[in-house]
Amino acid sequence: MVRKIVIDPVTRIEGHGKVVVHLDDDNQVTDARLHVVEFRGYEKLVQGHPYWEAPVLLQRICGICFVSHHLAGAKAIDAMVGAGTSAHPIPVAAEKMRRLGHYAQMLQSHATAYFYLVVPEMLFGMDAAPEQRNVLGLLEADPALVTRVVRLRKWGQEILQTVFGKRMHGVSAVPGGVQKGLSVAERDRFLHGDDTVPSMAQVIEYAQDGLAVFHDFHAAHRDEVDTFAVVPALSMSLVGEDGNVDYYTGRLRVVDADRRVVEDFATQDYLAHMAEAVEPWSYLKFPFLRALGREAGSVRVGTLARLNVTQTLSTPMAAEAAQQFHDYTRGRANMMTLHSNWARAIEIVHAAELIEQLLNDPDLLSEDLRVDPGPDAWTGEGVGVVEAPRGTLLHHYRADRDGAMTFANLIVATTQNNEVLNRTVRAVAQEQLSGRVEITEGMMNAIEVGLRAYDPCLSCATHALGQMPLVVTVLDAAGRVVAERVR
Amino acid sequence: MGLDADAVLTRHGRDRTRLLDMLWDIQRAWGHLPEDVVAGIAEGLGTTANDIRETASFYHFFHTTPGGRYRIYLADTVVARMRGYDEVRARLEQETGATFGGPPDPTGSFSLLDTPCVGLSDQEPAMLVDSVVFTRLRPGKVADIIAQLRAGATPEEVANPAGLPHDDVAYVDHLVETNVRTKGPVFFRYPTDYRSLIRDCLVLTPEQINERISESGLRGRGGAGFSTGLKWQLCRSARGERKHVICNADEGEPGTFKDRVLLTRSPKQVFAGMVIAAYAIGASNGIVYLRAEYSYLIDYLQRQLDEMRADGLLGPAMMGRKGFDFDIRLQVGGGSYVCGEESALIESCEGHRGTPRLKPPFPAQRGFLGEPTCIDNVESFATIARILEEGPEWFRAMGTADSAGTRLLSVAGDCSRPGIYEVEWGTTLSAVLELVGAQDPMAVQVAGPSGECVSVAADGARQIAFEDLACNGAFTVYGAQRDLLGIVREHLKFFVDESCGICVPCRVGNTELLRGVDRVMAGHAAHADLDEMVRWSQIIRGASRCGLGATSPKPFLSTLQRFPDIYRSRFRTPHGVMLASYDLDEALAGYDAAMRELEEDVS
Amino acid sequence: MTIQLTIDGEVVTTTEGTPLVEVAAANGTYVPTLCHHPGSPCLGTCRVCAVRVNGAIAASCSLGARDGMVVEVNTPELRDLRRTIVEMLFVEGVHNCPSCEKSGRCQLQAVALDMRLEGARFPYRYPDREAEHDAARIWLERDRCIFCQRCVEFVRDRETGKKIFSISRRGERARIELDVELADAMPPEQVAEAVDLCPVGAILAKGVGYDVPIGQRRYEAWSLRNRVLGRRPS
Amino acid sequence: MTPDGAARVHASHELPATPPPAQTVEARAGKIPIATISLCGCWGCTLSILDLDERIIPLLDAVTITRSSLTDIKRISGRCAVGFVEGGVANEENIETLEHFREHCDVLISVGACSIWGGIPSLRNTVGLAACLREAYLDSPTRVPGSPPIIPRHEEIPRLTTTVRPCHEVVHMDYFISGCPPDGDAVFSVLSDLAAGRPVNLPTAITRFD
Repeated sequence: MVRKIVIDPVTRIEGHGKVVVHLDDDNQVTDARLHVVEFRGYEKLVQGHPYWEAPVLLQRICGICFVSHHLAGAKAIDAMVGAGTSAHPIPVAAEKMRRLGHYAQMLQSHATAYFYLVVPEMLFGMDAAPEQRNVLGLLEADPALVTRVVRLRKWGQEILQTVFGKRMHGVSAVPGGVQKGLSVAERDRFLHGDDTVPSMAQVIEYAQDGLAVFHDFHAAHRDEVDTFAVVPALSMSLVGEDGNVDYYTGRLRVVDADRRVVEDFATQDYLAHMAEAVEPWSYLKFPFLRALGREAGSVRVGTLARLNVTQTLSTPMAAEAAQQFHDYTRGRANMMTLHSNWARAIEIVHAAELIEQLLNDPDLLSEDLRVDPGPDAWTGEGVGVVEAPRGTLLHHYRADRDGAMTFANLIVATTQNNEVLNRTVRAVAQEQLSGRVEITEGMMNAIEVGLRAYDPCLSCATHALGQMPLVVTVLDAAGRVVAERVR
Repeated sequence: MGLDADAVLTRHGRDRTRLLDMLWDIQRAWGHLPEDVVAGIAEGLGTTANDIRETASFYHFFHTTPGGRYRIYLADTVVARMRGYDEVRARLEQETGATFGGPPDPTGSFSLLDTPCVGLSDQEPAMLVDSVVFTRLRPGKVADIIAQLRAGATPEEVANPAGLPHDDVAYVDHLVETNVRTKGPVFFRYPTDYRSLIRDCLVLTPEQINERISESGLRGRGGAGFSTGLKWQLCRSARGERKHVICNADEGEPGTFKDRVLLTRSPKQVFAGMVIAAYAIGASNGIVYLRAEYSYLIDYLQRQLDEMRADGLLGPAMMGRKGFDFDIRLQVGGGSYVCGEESALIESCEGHRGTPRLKPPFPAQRGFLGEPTCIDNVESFATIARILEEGPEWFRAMGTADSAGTRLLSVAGDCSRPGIYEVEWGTTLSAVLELVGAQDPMAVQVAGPSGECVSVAADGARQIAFEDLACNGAFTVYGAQRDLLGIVREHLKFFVDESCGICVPCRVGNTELLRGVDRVMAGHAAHADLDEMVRWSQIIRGASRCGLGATSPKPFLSTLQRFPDIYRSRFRTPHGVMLASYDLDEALAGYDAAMRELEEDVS
Repeated sequence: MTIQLTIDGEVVTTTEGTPLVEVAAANGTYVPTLCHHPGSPCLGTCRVCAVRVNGAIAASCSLGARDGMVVEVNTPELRDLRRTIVEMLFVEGVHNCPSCEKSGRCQLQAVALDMRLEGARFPYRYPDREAEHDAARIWLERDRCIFCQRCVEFVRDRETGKKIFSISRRGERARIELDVELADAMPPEQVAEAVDLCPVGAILAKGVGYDVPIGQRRYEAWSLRNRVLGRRPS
Repeated sequence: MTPDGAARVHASHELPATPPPAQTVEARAGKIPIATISLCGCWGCTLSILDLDERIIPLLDAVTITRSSLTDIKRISGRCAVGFVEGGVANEENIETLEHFREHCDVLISVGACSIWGGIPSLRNTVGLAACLREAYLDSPTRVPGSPPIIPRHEEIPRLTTTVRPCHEVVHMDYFISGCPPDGDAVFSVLSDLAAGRPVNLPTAITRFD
């Protein structure tokens, strides 16, 4: 009897997804897909609104990486008003304030995804009881670890509160700069800690928990980790002038399995390089590099991709960890899905170190926070790209001379990963389910584990219209989709 | 055509307060209000074009964009719907090729528009073709009218083939019927000898007149029922160099048409009442604010005024009394129910939007142009004339303790003899129903939508009187076969359309109430929803700025009280936890619609 | 003339004719308002200041104090009434606080917060209202307009006294219009005044926004209630 | 299930699963069960629960989380004391999920702007569904040149609703916590009140609309 197995919703991710796996009479997986079941229409609904409200409106796409959306939007608006050029550069302090917020988000977002959503598997195993393998179980098993994570996350959130006025969906960036800088007291609170937040030194220590957890787990389950869903794809990231990853600005670079550069282009030229396919079975589009076509030109973005693209990381502990990471694959690109979590742990440390550098940077205390290029500099169009926690995020806006938004195109990290996510679902389904007569909840959870490694933000991804349920669909032997819908 | 802004401005003395007159001149000349002419008017008046449009766009007879050569306004009223409105409407669309509310037909000949009650409930369906009225429409008659217009006849030629002069009552009688069914002591039984009356009154002191009016116990006939004598005394004692008398002939309450009949049959009785009022309060300026729907009365009424002027009964030093200068002008409205509210009417007379003012101050203290103003209804002025002819005691002897005299009723709906009846206050509902030949009556809309919908079975013994069933003159009978809930909806829609929008409870609340009734009708309401709607109604009535909001929920409230089954029978038992008001079909209909639209796009 | 009246049972003394809403504030009773602009003529449009005076509901901005008046403000019924009116405004427009530039210094928002406005009892309408953005420095976001008429009555061309903002149409279709030529002649400080005068985010200065950090915005630094009652932030 | 050739359908949460260890069951017995869900939202309100920071740890002594995006529990089983609902109703799956929550939760709370008035996603209501889909899939500048026009439409993805609606227009909601998102303090205040059996009394000072 052919079977269809549905995971609905995929849990411990952000957003709505549904996975459907089809098995034929011989218990072979015939198809497996990630269906994104939400659509919201942000490209259209922002039109007609005043351009200066766009970055604040569009950050509501996502409650996890709102800072990335806010900043991608702010950069697009900068270009629109003619700021950020050599004639009207964004003040140094403004860019650093934006970076501070961005890194703090990287820290708290990764910490949330990693510890709350991913680590339970490392501790309890993929086929542990669903009631146990989550943050509640983690708290019951290791309250000390959870307490450290809570404090780490809180420190990151408090920086966001300070920079943006709120922990989530606040405001900092305005056209040409930021509205507020950092006071000495605010800086010292995060450097030295107080009754409410840990010190910078403690944060660096907590940040290393992630690496330790990963290495322990890896050591105990090396084969399982290294062979689980090895999914080849190109890797893409924003890189600075030195060719190393820059979360805030730079060019887009794509590398192949040998970490050779296959594409390198300015962000504002993205339309010449990127296209998006549409499938009837998902609200989520499938971006790829035009020159290579969809099959060869689909890219992976996010933690694993960034480590693949970059040569090193700019802070000492992270650089050392990155070296170890690169050495593990002997310099070739890492395609092991679960190693995304290693990369994530490295980036937690990197983000903490980057914040430390900034907090010690006197520029942040400057009051020169905004440039006004004047009406003559208006261009009416801008592309803003940042590296969000989950990967490359692009906002492209146009507004008319009256200031009304006329166009927005948004390509978010999880969308970039759509093809790879589906390949991962298929790979895990094949590995775990093919040939099995009895399928258990734990085997299906393995598919979710594969997805969680990408920390998919289906909320972001479904900015286009609604929600993304994760469902595993099982097709019949003829590849026909089973008509019945399961909830 | 060819009338430019300057000519219009000159004709009206470049007086901003005459803006409605200017707009009418422009619209009659151009068919709409062209931008450049509006700009010219604005410049001439030292204001902005937006300011002119602010006034113009308030009134539904003014149009800032061109329409067909003829604009046809079909009265959409509850009574019309009982009398074949739907067939007439369909035939109009068919014959003209235009759609209601849509663009003109392809030849540019006709625009079709809805309009609320035009004061012809005893001869519906009725329509205005521009300012020319046609009544008792049937599909065949409509086809004939349109055919004639297409053939080149003007509406005026179609309606008045004999070419009767417009200032003659024969012309008015040719267009519309007056249907006076009873000739009572106050109205119609015998004509007022207005010359003698005015002469006799001017012998008295103003105080004496005020006393007589107070003694008569007269209460305003517009609906609110304020003591006329008290109002006059307030106005007389109010400080102001100049004072005004305004006659409210903006008879907009759906179902009423008595003022039209009074102005047709007894105009000078009305004007005499105004002259007496002017004398009693010391006013020099009189205005008759005539609703635009009654434009076919303009020339006739102008002639009545001219005759009075020729008689020395209007104008400077009237009847030789130095210092008593009083004249009356006609002010034609622009299509707005709320202008029947006295302060909105004054705003309109000043050339503004018909937005009710905040009270206090009341018009008697600060009215037209900020000066003391006595504003009374057509029927009130006619009554005043008769009171001063016959004496206050004579008047006081009729009616009830709190409601002296008689009341004109505009009777329409399911009865064999619709028309105008004069009844003493205190007459019972049943007595009136018998008088008018009511046919299997179930309910009566007393005082129009802003009044009460009462049950014939339960309320037959109630009296038409301020102390019981107050009535502004509208009396519409609904037979047992009528869909009362549908009628409630029509009335609520009327208030939504006619709200000026200035205050929140009325602007927003009435729409919500209408939507609530729509949900009931669609079977998307449960008992709790009605309780909510009652609460909304209380808030609208209590918090609104003027009488419109104070009364607009009454169609809902009075039927809920008297006919709860029309609501209960539509309740739906919610299935599961989903609220009755959530319309699942509607919620998902948009998806299929969007997909169809997109499929057409891509194929 | 000095007179006495009671507000929620307390006897207060005031000058005859003082708007009740101000008498209440002077005596420590907050009555929310949206259209009322102290020192300017009464508009009486929003009705949010509804109270009971001698048993009848009245807008307390539009009624002058008289001797012996019995004024009720804080009864459950009146609180519900005022809140309902605010809910009406929220469903009538699109009050998109999350991205609105005026958030934090929006009077409607402050009033609603003070009332603990939750889900509205009316279905939301989501009207599609066209923004007016032809002027060089003013953006009129009609979605957020509550039709209070402040701009219409109190913003005039400084040379000619002409209206810069006006109304068109009526009822639920009524909306604010902007005279673009006169708007472009407004000096920058008058634009700022107009933005400030607007109790919601309907009048915006183009390209200007979010200048004050969250947490320090007008009604965060000093709540509307305390401003009205004259209680300085501690 | 169609008669010929159709597959048997299994939901992953109904497949044989490892039972929870006895100490897990014991540890959570007697705690107040709560559940959370995001409908058409950004998941920010759900994450605001984490913004309770350290306070979440003692709170979890009194309450436990059943269905939630943070746990792997995909359906509420048995009665749930409190359900937090983030997001508005934008597709048929949202409707079903909301009904599931209403059926199983004693107290249902609308959390955040989207749940309370539709939030930013409801801005699509004025634009229309077709226009949004056209913009996203047909007129996109990254559409593959020469590709056939495709609008996603499939049995596995839910139909979208005509307009995005607040939750309380679909089912009865007991409480509201406004904000985009609400601060953790607001969530804590409500949750503490409910856990202690007090009437919910959310102070104005920690309420926000943005």
